[in-house]
Amino acid sequence: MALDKIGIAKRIAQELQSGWYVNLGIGIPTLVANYVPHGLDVEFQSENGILGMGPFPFDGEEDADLINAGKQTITAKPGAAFFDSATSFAMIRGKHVQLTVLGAMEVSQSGDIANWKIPGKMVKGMGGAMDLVASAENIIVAMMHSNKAGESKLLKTCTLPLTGVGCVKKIVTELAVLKIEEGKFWLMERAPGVSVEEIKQKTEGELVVPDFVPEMVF
Amino acid sequence: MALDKIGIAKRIAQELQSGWYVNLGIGIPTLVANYVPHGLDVEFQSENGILGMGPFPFDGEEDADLINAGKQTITAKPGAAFFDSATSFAMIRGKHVQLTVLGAMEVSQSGDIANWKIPGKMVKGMGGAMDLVASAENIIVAMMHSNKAGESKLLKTCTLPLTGVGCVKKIVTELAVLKIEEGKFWLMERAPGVSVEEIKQKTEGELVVPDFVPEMVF
Amino acid sequence: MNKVKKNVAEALEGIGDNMTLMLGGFGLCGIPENAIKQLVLLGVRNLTCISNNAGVDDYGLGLLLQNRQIKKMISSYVGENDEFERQMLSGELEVDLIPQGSLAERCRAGGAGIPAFYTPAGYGTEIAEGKETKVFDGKPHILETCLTADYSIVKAWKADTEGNLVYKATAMNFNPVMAMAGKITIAEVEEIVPAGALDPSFIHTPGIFVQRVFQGAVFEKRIEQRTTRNREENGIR
Amino acid sequence: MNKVKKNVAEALEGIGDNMTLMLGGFGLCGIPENAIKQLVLLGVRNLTCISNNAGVDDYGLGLLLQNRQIKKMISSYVGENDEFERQMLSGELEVDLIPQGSLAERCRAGGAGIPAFYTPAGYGTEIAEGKETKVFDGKPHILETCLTADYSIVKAWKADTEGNLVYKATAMNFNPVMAMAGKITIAEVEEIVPAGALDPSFIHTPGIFVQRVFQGAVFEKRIEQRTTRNREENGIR
Repeated sequence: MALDKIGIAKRIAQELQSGWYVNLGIGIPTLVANYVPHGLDVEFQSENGILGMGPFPFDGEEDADLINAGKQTITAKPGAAFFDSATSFAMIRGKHVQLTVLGAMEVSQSGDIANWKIPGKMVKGMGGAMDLVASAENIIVAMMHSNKAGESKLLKTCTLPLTGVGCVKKIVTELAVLKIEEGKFWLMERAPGVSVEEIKQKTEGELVVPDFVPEMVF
Repeated sequence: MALDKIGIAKRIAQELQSGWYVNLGIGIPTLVANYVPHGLDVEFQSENGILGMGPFPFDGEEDADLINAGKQTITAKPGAAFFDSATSFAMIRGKHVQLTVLGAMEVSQSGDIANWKIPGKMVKGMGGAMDLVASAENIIVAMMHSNKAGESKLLKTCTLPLTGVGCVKKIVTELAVLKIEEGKFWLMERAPGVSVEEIKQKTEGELVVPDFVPEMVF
Repeated sequence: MNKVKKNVAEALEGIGDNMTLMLGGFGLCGIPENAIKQLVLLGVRNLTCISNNAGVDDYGLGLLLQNRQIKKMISSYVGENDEFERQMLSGELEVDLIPQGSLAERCRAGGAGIPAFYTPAGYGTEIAEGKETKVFDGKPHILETCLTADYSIVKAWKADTEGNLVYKATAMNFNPVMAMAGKITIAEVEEIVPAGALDPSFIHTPGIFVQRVFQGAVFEKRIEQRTTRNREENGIR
Repeated sequence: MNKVKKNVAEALEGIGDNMTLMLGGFGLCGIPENAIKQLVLLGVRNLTCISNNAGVDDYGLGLLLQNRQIKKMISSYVGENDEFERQMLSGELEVDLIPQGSLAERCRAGGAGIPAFYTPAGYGTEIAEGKETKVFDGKPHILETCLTADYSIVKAWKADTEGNLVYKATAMNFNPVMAMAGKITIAEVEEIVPAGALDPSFIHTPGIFVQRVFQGAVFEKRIEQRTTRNREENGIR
């Protein structure tokens, strides 16, 4: 059965390593913070200016001056630090953040990503995404396998304006975990009960399928 | 009679304007802080990272963590701020400092300045001088008219490696106040009792002398 | 140097039509809300506004948009604002979208006398069109130029009379870099304290970058996404 | 993430011959004096040291110079050190002198992922030789590249266990920008406090830039120019 958003977040949380500083994008990526394996020492950076992001505040304890990049009220853990936007992107551009997780509208088999603009229809802006994808050594895209029209989001080439080129290494969808190498998607894992056939069918780009594709383990 | 170092500093202090942030170089320029006209509101920036530099500390109250760019122990005035070296030069390069006063080995009639190196003999380094002269809109050079060998320091062209080109606007020596315009030195004032002849004789570069050259007034 | 102005009207004197303004804030957090309301009152027009976001329909920069006072927005993200989207898609509003890190660094560069710098952000995208590219260490970068403003309007937590500023938590965001980049920088603050009351080792924006300070009359501090957890459940990490 | 090492020896593990080190400080103010003594003990050689100054003959980086451990110095000002001048004029020591503001900005750029930027400093001088120049707003600028280091060794006042650092007064100087630019950054501090003991709004160097922290055993904190005024005279402004 295909994963729900929480399932995607849980699977991505398995990728975390102790000692990492991690930037989580808006949407599904934000949920990853809720499923950090016990005992793992990771810190979350949010590009609006906090390192050591904690959980949401208790009801009634929201502080308008303390938000994340998704504009949600948050808390700060002991040992947190606040800083200005230039310093925040110094961390990102300077490769001090070990992992970036973000959403996408499209990903190509060469690792291009599009997630900020639909010409003539929607232009919300790229926010920090272009800086993140241009700099991060380790980028995981969290997204649904298909868009609302049922079209594959894993493409030979992106059709929308790009956010970054050749930067995505790994994708986790409701159906599968895929890596990008040698200009192809490689199917690494499938969601419990999801068939390789379904994944093949919903992946427009070139997909390499090994003989055995393990199910995700939670 | 020619001015002493204090005289030079006092004359330069007359150039200060209320509301200015001022950077004073090592040597004679540092003395300028002692002769700020009463009631004038100026703040001193030192490029190692302080704004609002106060006087030297009282005996026994020196703090090794609180120095100026001349490495002298200082104090901080109420309302002072400390900052890192990048921010300090952001202030300088970004033209937030209204006046820079510094020493020189040579100044040319086109406003070039040399003050950091004597090839084969002495290389102490430029410190912050190259940033200061490249950025300041308002630079006053405080120096003796001649070097220890008796040679003029106000030249047609500098002979030593340059610190900056076409940047010096005004010079105060023990003999005179001069401005630089149209590629020439212009004699503006002479020290009390110093003759125009003496200044002419000790200025190697092209010197424009008006009919009347007032004495400095203290 | 006393930088204190008696109210928002005095602090904003001189701002006129066709000017370029920088306005601090991220979303609705750390925006100079009193100054924005005053800009509506002043009715200045044809503004170019540099601000990471554009407020919401009825708060923050959204108020200036509703009032058609903005000719051009320079931002990184402008979602959550219907009137904005309408004006942009209809062509009434010019919009220059810039990667957030480049926006922050371009403001800092403007304040620091650095006319241009190279960044990898945006290479291979439409952001790179018409910009110089250069490869460093095998990786292509694009040349981005600095940004400055006629007036920068920032929001700080406290100021002293010398214009030294401190910010609170993530309300800092773009405010320090924009404070550096204004020909005239105006700081709207919650509290003004005497010179010497702030620890000089912990000043976020040294007073040299700030020309005017005023205390805001009312701070609504609206929250855009109120997310909380229930004390009983307490399930969220 | 606990970054605390039990002593200077553990903190400096991995530093070897031929490496590039950044060392914070301005003159003798804010230098990592315990780490420098340990580098003498370790006897690592052929170092390239990036530091604004070179210490004095018998203190700070002067100790490494006396011991011939430094192959190359990258600095802005190296006066007040006879041994330095001797080694430089004799050609034993390579020296790269850089305008102080460019040095600071090049370190920051190295830490911020900015490979190069334009500055007016040094245009028309020998510093500009071989560098790209470009005119912005009628004024020529030169392109300066970023600096990074195998290890950055900085001196802070306090650290928390997460590596967040605060500096005291002008002992801050180059330390924050060098902390950003090290592949591994080691902070020598006077005091280590628990996570949460430092106000998160007033952190100078966020812990993400710092890999190791240790408390220095002894701080001599030598003063280079002891200038004071007499309490009775009190003539100096």
